[in-house]
Amino acid sequence: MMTAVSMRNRGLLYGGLGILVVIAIALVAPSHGYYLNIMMQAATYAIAVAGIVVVLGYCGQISLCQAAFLGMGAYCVAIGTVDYGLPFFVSLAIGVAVTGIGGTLLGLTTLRLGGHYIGMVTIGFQLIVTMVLTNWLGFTHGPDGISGIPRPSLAGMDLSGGAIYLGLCLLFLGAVTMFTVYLKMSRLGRAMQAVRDNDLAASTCGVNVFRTKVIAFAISAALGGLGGGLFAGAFSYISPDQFTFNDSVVLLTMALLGGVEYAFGALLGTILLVMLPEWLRFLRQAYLAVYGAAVIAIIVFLPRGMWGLLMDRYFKPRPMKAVEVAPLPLLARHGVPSEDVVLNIAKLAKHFGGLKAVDEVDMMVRRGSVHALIGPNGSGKTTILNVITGLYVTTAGKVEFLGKDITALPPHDRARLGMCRTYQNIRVFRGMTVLENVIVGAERGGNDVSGTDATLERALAALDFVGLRDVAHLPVGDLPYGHQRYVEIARALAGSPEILLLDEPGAGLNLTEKGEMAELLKRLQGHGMTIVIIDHDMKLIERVADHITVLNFGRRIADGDPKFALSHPEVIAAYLGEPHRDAA
Amino acid sequence: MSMLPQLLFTGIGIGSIYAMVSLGFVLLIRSANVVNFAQGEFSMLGAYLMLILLMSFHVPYFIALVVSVILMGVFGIVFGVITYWPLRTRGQIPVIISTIGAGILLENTVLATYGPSPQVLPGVFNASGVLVGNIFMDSQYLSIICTAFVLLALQYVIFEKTVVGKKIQATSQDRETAGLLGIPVVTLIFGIFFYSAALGGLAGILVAPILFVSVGIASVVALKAFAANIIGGFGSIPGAIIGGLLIGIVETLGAAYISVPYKDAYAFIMLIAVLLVRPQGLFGERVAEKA
Amino acid sequence: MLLEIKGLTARYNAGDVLKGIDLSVEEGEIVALIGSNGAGKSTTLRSISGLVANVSGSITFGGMPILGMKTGAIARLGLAHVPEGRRLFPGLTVRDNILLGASNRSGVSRSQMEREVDEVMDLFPNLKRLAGVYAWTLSGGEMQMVAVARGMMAKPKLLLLDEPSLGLAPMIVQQVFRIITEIRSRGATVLLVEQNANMALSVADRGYVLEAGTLLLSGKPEELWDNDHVRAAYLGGLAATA
Amino acid sequence: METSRRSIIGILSAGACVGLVGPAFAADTIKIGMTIPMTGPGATTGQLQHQGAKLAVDQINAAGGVLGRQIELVEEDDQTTNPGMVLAFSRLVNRGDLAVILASVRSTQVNAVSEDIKKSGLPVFIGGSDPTLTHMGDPWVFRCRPNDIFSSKVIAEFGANDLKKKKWAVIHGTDAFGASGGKLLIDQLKALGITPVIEQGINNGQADLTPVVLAVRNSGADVLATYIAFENDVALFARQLKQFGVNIPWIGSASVASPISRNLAGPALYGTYVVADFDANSSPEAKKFADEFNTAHKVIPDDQPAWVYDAVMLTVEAIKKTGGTDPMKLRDALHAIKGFKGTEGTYTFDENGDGLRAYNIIQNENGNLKFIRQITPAS
Repeated sequence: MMTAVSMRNRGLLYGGLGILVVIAIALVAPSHGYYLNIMMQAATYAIAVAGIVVVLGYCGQISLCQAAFLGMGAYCVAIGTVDYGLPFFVSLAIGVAVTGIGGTLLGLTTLRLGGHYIGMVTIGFQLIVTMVLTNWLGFTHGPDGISGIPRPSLAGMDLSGGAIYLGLCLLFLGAVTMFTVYLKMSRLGRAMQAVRDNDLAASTCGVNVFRTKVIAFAISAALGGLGGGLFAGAFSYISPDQFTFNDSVVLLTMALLGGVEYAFGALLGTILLVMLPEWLRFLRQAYLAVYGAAVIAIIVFLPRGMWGLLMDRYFKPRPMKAVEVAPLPLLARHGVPSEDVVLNIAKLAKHFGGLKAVDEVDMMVRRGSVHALIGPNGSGKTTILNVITGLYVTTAGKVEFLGKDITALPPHDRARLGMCRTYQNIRVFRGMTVLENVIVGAERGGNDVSGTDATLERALAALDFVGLRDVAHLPVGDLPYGHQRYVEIARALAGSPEILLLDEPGAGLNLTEKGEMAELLKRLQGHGMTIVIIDHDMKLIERVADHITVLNFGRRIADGDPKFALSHPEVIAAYLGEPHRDAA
Repeated sequence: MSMLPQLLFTGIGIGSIYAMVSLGFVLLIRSANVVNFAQGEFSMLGAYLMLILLMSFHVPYFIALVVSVILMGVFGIVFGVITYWPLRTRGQIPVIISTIGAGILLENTVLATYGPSPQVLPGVFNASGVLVGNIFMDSQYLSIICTAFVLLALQYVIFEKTVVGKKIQATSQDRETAGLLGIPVVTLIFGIFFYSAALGGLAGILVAPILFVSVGIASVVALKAFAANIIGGFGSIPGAIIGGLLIGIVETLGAAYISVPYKDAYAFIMLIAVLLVRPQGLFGERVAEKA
Repeated sequence: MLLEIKGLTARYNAGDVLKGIDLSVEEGEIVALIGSNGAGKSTTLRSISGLVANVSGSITFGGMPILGMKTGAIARLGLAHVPEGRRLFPGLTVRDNILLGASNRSGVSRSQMEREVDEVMDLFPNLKRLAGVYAWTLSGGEMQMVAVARGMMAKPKLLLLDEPSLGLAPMIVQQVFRIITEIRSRGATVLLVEQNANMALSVADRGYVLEAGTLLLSGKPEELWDNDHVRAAYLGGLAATA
Repeated sequence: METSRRSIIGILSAGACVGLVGPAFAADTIKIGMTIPMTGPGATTGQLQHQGAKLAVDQINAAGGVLGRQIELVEEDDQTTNPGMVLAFSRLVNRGDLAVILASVRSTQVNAVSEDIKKSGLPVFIGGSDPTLTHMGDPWVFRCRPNDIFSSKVIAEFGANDLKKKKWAVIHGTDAFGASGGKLLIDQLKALGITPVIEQGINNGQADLTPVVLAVRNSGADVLATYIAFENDVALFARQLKQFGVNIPWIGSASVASPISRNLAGPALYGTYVVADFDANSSPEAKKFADEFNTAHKVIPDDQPAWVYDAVMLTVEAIKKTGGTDPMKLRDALHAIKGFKGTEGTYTFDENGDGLRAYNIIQNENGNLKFIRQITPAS
């Protein structure tokens, strides 16, 4: 597809440029001395900073222990080469593996906790690593550090010369940067960004939130290890005081300065922050103070970092070229309403402390039908939807989907079975474009399409279906409210759902928009889509519903075809309250 | 002769310092949602202010104490205006980074101005301490413990008994609604910046006779105090105090009975253990299930 | 005219939520603002209270322009807002929650405040009994009563009530509305936002219907009630068949 | 937009010019490079080193310079960190106009630049006392302080032979200096047939050392030996020892006698013995330097300004001998120096570049340092 191709072309262009830069730098780099040291420091740090881009920029998890992983990688190389006589690249691989595994374990144990807790645990981990490096004399050589770390040779080629080794570091850096750029455009990268922007919505789009976070953590740690391993070779001497909490802060600042969402931002930030103290040397004692002030200024005045500023200025999103795509295949395979029960909930209950938000509700959704769930505000409609999609743990009762008991499944596994939903308070992925939002939906595990081009095509078809193709390239936050609802619906549709759950799709829409929404629902109904819909607009409900379940105070008070349900006396009482017309 | 009582005394003394600094942390988290990584620098600045007043201006001890604590409070407001106010709508991480930047700025400004040599700051009492039974009670530890407990009691009275305290609690629990009720939210938040810096400064002044006045004070107390906060329960006032005392005691006993070099690790091992077993901390507020 | 709103436009990042609203409340009136979810009812109240950053138009309260003023300052002019979802302070007791309602008034002594708290609590059945318990332990109805009581402590010239019936059992809803009429009888002015149109119109002197950020209709409750559009929008065929 | 881009580039390149090119000086001075910690935990010693070097340079210049040329100091901040050291050192080397470089007293920092020293082609003076620093086969390294093999020997011999103590408590920092010093001391004690009753490492910057003090007290040791680098740790330890009534003789490494420690700890350090490579009363040269330094900076100097002072003077001596600043010739001239009387002692560089071996035993007598005697251990 056009976009994929153009993305790839741009990537290749960047890559080619990068390699040219590497060669150019390696050619002009001095064989030793100040400039070489500066460049090596920048190159190896930048690899570790790319890890922060992945974990914080893409996945939104704060990590304050990148220097610990840098250190672990460096010590693996140092101990491997110096004490065990292993070849450099073997030691480097061990370093990457150790940090990758370390990151995974740290992630597995802590990532279920909330934001600032992760920050705190990572600080703790950082301090413990520093302490172990300092005190485990027998293994790490203690505070003396390890000197005489050799640089590698490969296939008989000596890579230990300053410029050649710098070239090697830059090649790694180039590869890491390319990897980071591509990661952002990959399925995994989109999943990470979805988790960052809205983890609930991500989970109901089929993203395994926890696993995605752990992977991001592991990648980040491994990149820290890679940077550290190369750092050890670059300076041939390492000691524990190079990998302290302060260094973690510096690495984090590098990422934020450059622009934590961008691989190139990380690069830019690293170069600047390696250079900044050097440029400020003329201030002598005061330069670290100025550095601190600069950090504040950067955060206040450059919220998206330097690269973000450049992007905002010079890279306006361009409309995509029109491409013909096949119309969205909407369940033509199943066709007409049938007696098959798609979703069956039995004696479902959800209590919050003493509050019975949902109380012994039964509901049966048949294939191809539009099933409305209505009731006054606070009657438990959204809670039921949350229980069905797995966001809330069931207190009692059972949820069956396609004949399978899914009561105990997490949200992403339910999505995998073909359950897609929208939210009352719109949950789109704000940091991503309209198209990327919908692609996340199309990438639902268990969808009948896979592969970059097919998912892209499916996403475009879904956008065609809701009429938002023209704005596919825009950041989703730039769209008006009503259109964001359509983005959510397109995201759900792109996942080819077996059942579509819509929570107040008409809320906040004006009359015209409501009419359009009704049209859209009608079209979906015509395609045989199974839909559960919550809405307050009775006109909308009357136009589309085949079956209505009415709730009040968490209990089902009526269930049946629209006519029956809406004329039920309890329903009228619930909706109109006791008539007080005499009082008025 | 058992070392235990002596170690407990020392542990409580050190723990009281962590608790005081931690209290400043907690209040900022609760009122403004600011995780202040420069809290340790408040202590350092307080100690330097005290030193300058005592040594350069020859101000009597207690007047110098009051003046430096008040100056620290004013500094806290300036700090809030610079590091928090422009970023207040941008979430937690940017504020964290800006307070880290402020910490670097403060530490190195002091270093560039007053030089690196540690200085001696006299304590509250002239005597070095008293022997009770076979426990030697360092006079400075005694004054720290007393101050910490007086502050604790005072804070309890202010927070639980006065209307202002209730307003502060309300602000921390729901800032928007507090504003709706006409509670001067912004004033209160900056009031907390004032108090939290003053508290940090006071902790610095009290700890400086033990640790000496140097820029290094900041890092000694800050991270432990932060850990205390998490162990006690993020944003919980009793949690900050109990967490601080716990860390002080555990690391002192740990150093005595397990290993001295790993002393600094105990707080963080405890921290990770608490987070794994009881993520909301010992006194953490009930985590509501309903999102 | 106590409250006068002209051409009020409010926008969140997603776009306009209010598109030029004109609305007024006279002293001693209960005015109901009804409309479906997402129509902009709460946003209207939040704009009046200064909680929405991006607003234009004009709002005057007691003749004084208040658009752009700080939330706290508006509250101190005598405007109390009981927000949607009650928004009690969960870690404070019922008594303290109510007490803090007086935060907008200056120069009231502590003992005077405590006396007033007792008086206000007397208006509500059973509230005295709950004085010492933490707010988060209350049921929805109890919370709503505490929220209204807290609003009354402000001695407001105008009380903004956002969805007081939300999630309450019919019995409780009626109790809440009885209290609203009671408040009116004590001379307070109320701007009431409700989805429960029938209930709201039953206590109101006038009503406005808001739809997707624009005012559709306004008038006396009977007029609105008899308007086919309102009936259709809220009840679909329901009212017709009832 | 175009202007702003250009201005950004302008600012960046201006910054690059200021930072990278550095101020230009007249070419006829002889330049001595020096890395010192201006920031970070080592900034205390950095200041003293700066003052020591400055004093030497001022004296030489006041006396008309050397070979008719003035001497100029070029200082770079090593931030008390290893990466900072690496950059500071390479900045100095990159200038290409230096005669010699005075590097760090911190052994770990010297380690960090050991490869760069080899490649620099300049004589590099170091103050780090870790013995291995001069044993890496690098002919460019010159140490202006006796290394810790000698200091640990002196401590062990003085304690065991002069004080006649057998139950030793050895307390050392966990940093590079403390750890290696502690290890060497234990080896030296072993050679004398003594096993310490307690050996304990402590981290820098502790808020409290009660557990260590109690452990020393409970161990029944009758003599205490310490290798602790930082003055505030020394002072805190001293004070807590006194508080808990631990009054056994204490023989410490140099920082125990430093003015800062004595200022911080006051009476708590009275009576302590220190092995110091520098003492004002150890020689006339030392006395003269101490007086001059005190006049200039109102501080009684310790080894930190002294070794730097010596390094400058040794450089001048070598320049005088070779009649120029050719690094290779300077290096050979330095290796040839025999019996040069400096403030730290009498320099005779061996093949490793170690110039000194003698240590002074001094005692803190009511806050003043009393010179006891100089011990030159047999190797």
